[in-house]
Amino acid sequence: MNHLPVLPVLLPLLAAALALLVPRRSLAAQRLVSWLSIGALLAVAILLTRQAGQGEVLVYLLGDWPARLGIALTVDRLGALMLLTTALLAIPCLLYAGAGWDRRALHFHALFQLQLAGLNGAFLTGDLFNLFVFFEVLLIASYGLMLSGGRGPRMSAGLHYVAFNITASTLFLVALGLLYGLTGTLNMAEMALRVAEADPGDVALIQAASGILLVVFCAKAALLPLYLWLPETYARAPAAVAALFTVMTKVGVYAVLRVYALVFGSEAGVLAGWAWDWLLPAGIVTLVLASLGALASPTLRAQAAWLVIASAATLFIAFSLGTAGAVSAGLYYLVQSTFAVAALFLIADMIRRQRGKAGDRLDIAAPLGHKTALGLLFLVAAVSISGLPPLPGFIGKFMLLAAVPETQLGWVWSTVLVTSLLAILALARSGSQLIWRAETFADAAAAPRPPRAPQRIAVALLLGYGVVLMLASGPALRYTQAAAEQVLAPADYMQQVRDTPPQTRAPSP
Amino acid sequence: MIETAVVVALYAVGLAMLMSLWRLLRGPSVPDRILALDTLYVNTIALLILFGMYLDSSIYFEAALIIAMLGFVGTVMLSKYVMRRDIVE
Amino acid sequence: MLELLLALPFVLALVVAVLRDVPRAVTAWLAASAPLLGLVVLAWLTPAVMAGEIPQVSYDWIPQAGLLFDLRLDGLAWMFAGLILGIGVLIVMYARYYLSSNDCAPRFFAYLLLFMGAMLGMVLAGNLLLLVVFWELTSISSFLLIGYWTQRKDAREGARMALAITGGGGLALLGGVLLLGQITGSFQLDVVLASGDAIRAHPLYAPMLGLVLLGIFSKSAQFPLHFWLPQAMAAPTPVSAYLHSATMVKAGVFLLARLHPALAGTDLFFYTVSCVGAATLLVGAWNAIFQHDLKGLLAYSTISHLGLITLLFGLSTPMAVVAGVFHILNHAVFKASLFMAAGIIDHEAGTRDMRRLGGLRRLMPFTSALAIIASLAMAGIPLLNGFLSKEMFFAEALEISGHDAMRLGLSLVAFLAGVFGVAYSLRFVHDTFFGDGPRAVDREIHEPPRWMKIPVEILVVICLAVGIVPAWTIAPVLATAARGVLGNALPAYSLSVWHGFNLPLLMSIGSMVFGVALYFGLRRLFNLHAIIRRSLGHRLFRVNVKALLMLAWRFTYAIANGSLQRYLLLMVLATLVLAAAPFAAGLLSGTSGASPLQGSAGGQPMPALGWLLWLVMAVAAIATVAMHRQRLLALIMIGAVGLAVSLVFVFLSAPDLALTQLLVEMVTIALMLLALNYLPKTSPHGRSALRRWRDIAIAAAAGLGVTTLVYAVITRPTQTIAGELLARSLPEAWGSNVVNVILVDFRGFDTLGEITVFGIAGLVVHALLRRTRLTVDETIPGGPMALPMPAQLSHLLFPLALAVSVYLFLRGHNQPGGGFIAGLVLAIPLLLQYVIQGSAYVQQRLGFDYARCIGVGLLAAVGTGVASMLFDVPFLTSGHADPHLPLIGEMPLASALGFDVGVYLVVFGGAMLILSMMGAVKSKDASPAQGNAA
Amino acid sequence: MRRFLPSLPLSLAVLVLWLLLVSDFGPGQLVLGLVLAIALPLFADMLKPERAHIGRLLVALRLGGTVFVDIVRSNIEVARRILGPEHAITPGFVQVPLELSNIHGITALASIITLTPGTVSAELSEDRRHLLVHCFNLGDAEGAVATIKARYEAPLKEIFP
Amino acid sequence: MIELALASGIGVLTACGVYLLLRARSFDVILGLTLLSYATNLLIFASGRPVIGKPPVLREGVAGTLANYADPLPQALVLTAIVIAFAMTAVAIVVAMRSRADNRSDHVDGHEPETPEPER
Amino acid sequence: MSAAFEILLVLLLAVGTFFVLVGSIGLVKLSEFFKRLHGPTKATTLGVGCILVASIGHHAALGDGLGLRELLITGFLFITAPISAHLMAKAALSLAEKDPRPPTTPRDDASPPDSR
Ligand code: NA
Ligand code: NA
Repeated sequence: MNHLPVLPVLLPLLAAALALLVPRRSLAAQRLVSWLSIGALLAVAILLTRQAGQGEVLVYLLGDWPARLGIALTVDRLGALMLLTTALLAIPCLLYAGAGWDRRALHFHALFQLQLAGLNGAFLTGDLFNLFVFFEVLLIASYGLMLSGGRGPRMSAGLHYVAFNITASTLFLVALGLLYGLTGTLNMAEMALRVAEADPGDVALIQAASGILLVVFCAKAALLPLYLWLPETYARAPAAVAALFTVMTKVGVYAVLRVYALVFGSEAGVLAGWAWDWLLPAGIVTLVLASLGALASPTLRAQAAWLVIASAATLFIAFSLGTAGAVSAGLYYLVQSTFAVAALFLIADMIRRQRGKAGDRLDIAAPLGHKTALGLLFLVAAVSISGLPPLPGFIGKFMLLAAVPETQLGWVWSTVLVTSLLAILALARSGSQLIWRAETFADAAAAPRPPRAPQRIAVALLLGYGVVLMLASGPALRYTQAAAEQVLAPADYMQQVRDTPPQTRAPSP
Repeated sequence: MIETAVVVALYAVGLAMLMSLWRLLRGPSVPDRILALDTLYVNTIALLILFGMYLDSSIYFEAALIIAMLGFVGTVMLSKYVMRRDIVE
Repeated sequence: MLELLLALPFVLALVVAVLRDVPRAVTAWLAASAPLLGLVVLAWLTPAVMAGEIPQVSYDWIPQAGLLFDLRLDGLAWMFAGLILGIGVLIVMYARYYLSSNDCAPRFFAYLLLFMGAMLGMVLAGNLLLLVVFWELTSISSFLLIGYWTQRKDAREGARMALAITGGGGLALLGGVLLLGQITGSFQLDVVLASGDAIRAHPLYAPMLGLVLLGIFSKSAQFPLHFWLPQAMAAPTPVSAYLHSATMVKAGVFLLARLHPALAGTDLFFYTVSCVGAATLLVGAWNAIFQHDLKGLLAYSTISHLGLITLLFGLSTPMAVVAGVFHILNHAVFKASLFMAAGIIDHEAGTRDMRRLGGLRRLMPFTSALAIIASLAMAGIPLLNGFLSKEMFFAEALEISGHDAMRLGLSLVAFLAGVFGVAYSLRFVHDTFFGDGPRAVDREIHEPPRWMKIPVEILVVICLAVGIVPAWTIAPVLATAARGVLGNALPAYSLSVWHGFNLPLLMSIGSMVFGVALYFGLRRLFNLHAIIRRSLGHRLFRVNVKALLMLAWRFTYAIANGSLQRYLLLMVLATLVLAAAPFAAGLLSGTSGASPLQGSAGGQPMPALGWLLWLVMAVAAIATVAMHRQRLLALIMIGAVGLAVSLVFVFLSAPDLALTQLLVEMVTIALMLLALNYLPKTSPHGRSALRRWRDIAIAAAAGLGVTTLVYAVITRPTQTIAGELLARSLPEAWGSNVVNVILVDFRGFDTLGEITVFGIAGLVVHALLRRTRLTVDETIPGGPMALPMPAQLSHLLFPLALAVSVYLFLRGHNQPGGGFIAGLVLAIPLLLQYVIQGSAYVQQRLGFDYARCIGVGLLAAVGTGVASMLFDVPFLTSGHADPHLPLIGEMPLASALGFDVGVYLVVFGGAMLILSMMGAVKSKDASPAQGNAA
Repeated sequence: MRRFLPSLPLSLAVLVLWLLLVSDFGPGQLVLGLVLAIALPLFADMLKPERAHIGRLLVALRLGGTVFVDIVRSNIEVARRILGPEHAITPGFVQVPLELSNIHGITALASIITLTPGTVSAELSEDRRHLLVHCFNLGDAEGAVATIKARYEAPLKEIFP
Repeated sequence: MIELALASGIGVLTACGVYLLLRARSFDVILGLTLLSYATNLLIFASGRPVIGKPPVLREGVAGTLANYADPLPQALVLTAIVIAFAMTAVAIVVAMRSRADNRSDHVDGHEPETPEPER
Repeated sequence: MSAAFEILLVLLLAVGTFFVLVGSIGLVKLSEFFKRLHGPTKATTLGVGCILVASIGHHAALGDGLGLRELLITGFLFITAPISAHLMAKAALSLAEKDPRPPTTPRDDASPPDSR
């Protein structure tokens, strides 16, 4: 049988276990384990994307139980896309961390792999409670990644991050308890069916429960008014980790799309699509506030963090428009913005290390080593993030604008266009402050060491993904379009999940 | 008869727990409260046993056993904290 | 061929950028080869274009979005390509000598070529989206060019401003183009240009036009967005010459010409474009007079001329369009030469300030002559190219039909603009080349290097040639270009210098006379040099950007003020709102009865003992809150709450939960006590009572809300799948403790995740506390406390507890227990050893590597699951065997036991890693003798 | 022997515990119990407790009986005093000088003192030569000390020589 | 009545937890989170409908249906939730310790409210 | 179940419950920590022991087999109760404002004062 769907969780889990077993001092062995795992992950993700690309929903029944009894993993186009994005992102992050951070942060490799296991699990699972579990896996691993080797202000930022997310997880459980109490199941496809057939007297309750769930996802995805924790956290995280974190808000966005298109989606009767009415205005306001935040940021890393929020908000706008075109544009944008902002985090770190005490603060003029290379990298990243052509940020944005239904044209367009301008202003400001305003070091001896080769390669790789996405945007958008159509018409997905028979067991007694 | 006795005993133990709760709230000293919590734990053992008798089931035996075996750990730690602040020196 | 034409600048930009260490001459030649080769290609294509063909190539890019990589070369594109490349060659040549040795030439030429390529792409684009792509690329590359002297503040600011205005305009253009695409169903230029009538009739025409024009006006520096252009003068002069003559600012009017057939022909278009053009024309011209910087004067003059071109396209008559196209050409030629001349002067004199210049005709006669001719062309003096298009403009202004007021107004504007144009041209000539001076110049002024002059010479020759013999020089070019806009329906026009005495000529003469009078009149009335005019727009922009930054800052940090309390409050409030919303909506719509808050099921009687338990739980919880400022007390209270909760589990049929809750409670208390040593013993009072009451209200609302929801849910009949779990647990998963079967079999994957979380928690704690020293809140004097008697008893207890742990582990599948519970039952007695014996004592004797224990456990759990994959069944599928062992007999074994071993090890390892690390923390003031443990 | 069976009573206790827990005296559980009875004390022995030397088991049984009777008897006494008026209670501390020298004996004594109502052993002096005992109702301090020494310490001296 | 008692018990725990959650000191917040986790555990547990004396441990001769046993699924979920909550508490408390030690304040924001944040 | 056996069980329950209650009453009623310490730590232990014995008898009578394992609970209580009582007493001593301890006997003059 096809075991591919479970491998994206198992491989990093095994790698993490091995990383704990090899001698702690042997960094080489840990790195080897990490790289082997990531290589395998990438291969698996590519295979899964190709299989899911055929249009079939791969259903993997863990424990060989029918989906309603056990936990089913599902891979559709959307899930495969997320897996592939994560695997691709992990490579440069690991590369960058391998330039030295993994030496300072205890258990880095194990935590890194566990984070990947959590992310992949969240993208794979077709069970709502299992989604919670993998949320926790990825969150707790992220605490470790963020805080291991850190001190001082990072700790208080970490405290915010931890406390906020634990609260959100608590709410998740509340929502799950209520939903189980009302529908009697945890499998999303099964729940979708039961929500559709819900007693009219239960509808308000189901909606309240799913409203709480929405708060949870929006908290993870950093949507208004729950985004406030993010800038500080991401700005204070180690660079490689912050870069990896760019996909974490996307998990929240993914979860919203998955759950509110499947369980409360087009098949959900009275409740069909109710969440989008809330999300569109929230997304719009968040986008504006995040863009203002990017403009106001005192440091480049904070700016990158705000841009993470902006990107998530853009996705919410795209998804809440609810058309296949908009969702497709959103998915394309999701992938590209993940890479681009991740690159910006890494660049910010490289700049920080080239500026001595001034760090990445925008208000202080300081010399900058290796200005040309850093400037070039920054330029490419900035162009991509601010949605200027020809990089994929532009393609995503214009696809989104093109997909906006005429009734919502005014608000969405003006927001997206104006915030793009704000992003341009913000990045032009930070770039000109950090890179243009800089002098060269007066004496060569005091100049900091150049960024190490793996670091530069990591950034180039992330930006290179963008270039590939630009050149191959035709096929990429065909894929996202198909993914969007698949997500928005969940009947087929529900059918597949519910009808997949176990290997050996009877489907029902 | 025994059923009635068990129920009465359950209520009596419940009453004992309430009294322990009162001491827990009143204090006045920290050791008093620790003692009250410890007593609550021991009362719980009685409650579990009685409840098992009430249900004709030994399903709660393990819980009682665990409390008997490890319930005092909390008391030990709290007392140690009162004495030393650092409970693992 | 078109691909090649477009690729050349990009490829050579890359080449130039990569080959950084070659001599400057090589770099320049490489750079020049792009436009030179481009011109060759263009010349190759010229016969076809002249013949009316439109060479075209097309590749797919994002076909589903209508974005094709489509290039087409019609007359208009041909003309612009020629301008871009032709002037490009001259600029490169000029820049080779202009740049100082400090300037990084490869960077400069790479940017320049990038910009050239973007411009070429824009004029060649046969797809509107592609056009937008290149349009924004010109914004980016011009940003880089303007900011080329990065060390200068004005350069950085100018670059940012240009990017903000033109990039923002580009976004508007994108919007407009998307609307245009929605209107016509295609982004192909051919289609769009052919559906002008449909476009003009469409309800979205007005917003579309507005967005497109916003893009155009921003790029071509139309009033009131014109102010970025003078600021962009901070760029090196070759850049200014290029941007302001043939390229950047012409992009706007190019697009105006390009889309003219599709957009023009409505009153809206007519009024908007011509009024904006007219205003720009006047504002630019008037301001030009008062500039002191040569380049500033030229910049405002550029604005003015672009206003003129815009105005011409606004008038929309075929003749006006021809005039507009013609003026684009003429302006490019004379303005490029003027900028280069200004650059030469700057280069030689070290200043461009007309207040310090003067009398240069004596020091650099040849350059002066060139500059004077070019500025006369700018002023529209006969026999120079500027005159011809200006005449056409006057003629058109006088012939507007159907709009009498407009005609009068525009004629007046045209005349005034002519006057101002003469005046500022005169100022340029007079203040620079005549009169006294130069003053306070720190160097010897002489003619520039030969190669710096050649580009200017070529351009001036063109000015003269076009001005004197237009029919032989420019006529075919103009015809080809105009056909690109108007199609084959070209109006009849004459390019002769002499049309007889007519009103336009009179106006020309008048403007010359009045212009001269104005300049000298102004000079007499005022000291022109003392007037310092700052650009209002520029100031407004700066003020606005500052205000925006301030606003952004205020807004951002007023909301994200770094207060966790606020973040959590917002989350609680958001939850309350979203959870209450459906009921509120029901109330508002009067259908609240649809979701009653009490279901049809439930209603089981509650024994008094249950209420008693309720009381214990509630009172202890409230006491936790009431005493929370004394942390130890709160901790004791929370211990009571935990005990009550586990009793609830006992009463409501959940033995496994009760056990787990009890054990976790103990470990939690241990954890908190360990932490409390490093935290203050008490919490200070909150800041205000008001806030406390607010929080109490919110907390009460949350509690009430939860109560309501839970009650409503659990009084409804359930339709759970759990019945099937109960039925299939024993026959298919060989376990009678269904909860445990769910944990290790049905939902084993959850448990795998759960122990992963637990293990990670251990790792995180390990990472955070290893080798840390923390300040303790209070140190009790005296060494570590010896507890010999409890130690003895705990030694006795230890193996017994281990046996209980094994027992709970083995029976978990059928009775309450299991890996998790057993793991904690193993960990807690060990913790007790730590408490009673001290960390160092236990660590020395029982020093496990708990982190590895986690690794082994994970490996065991995953391995068990993987084993099933070897039998070609999914991960975690359970197996079962009943081996008959000698002496022991039947030994039922479920594979889930292997999984549970993993759970057991991870839980034990995780718990111990956490607790031992917390115990091993050393206080900062601990003596080194104590600090060698662990 | 000592290497594999650090403490016979402890191993016995584990075995008994196991058999009681599983409530199954079949051969399978017996074998498992024996394995545990050897393995677990071995493992626990890694903590290197101070080793006990049990002298006379018979005395231990007799002491057990005494303690059981004392527990019941004095519980009734304490119950009477708790339910009676509080002013009738005169609590107090006494220092019990110890003749027992090994820690097992002391521990057993302290435990017995604590388990029998009316007395709690509160503290062992650092030199292990005095046990501080709190008496619920201390009439005659000398007498109380003498009783403790006679009833419990004496047999314990035999059990843990 | 059991339902009401359970629901209101959960409500009390929630209210207490929320109040502590909104305090300014890390330890108080962690206490609040602990109370909230009790509340959520009970809530999930309640979603299986409370019944007395029917633990989901199969007995011979008693048919495995919901009439004879409590819903086991929420119990399993709660077990997972308890464990995860404990893990999270452990991390939170250690972060609180470190934050207090590094920043010399146990305020959740890493500095005492009156004093401005120390410069990095 | 024979009536006599049932009466025995009821009696055991009554005694057990009585001692449990006595322990808690002592906890509530008495005025000083060291007095309160005696009730719960011992009377309750005995009470629980009685209830346990009753439980064993009850389950045995119902034919679950002689569930002697309840004895283990008592066994563990006997090991652990002294530890907790000892430590609570020690904790209270450490908090006492004036040292309530009588001096050690003269022959112990040489012994050092308590660690505190
Ligand atoms: Na410690
Ligand atoms: Na005693």
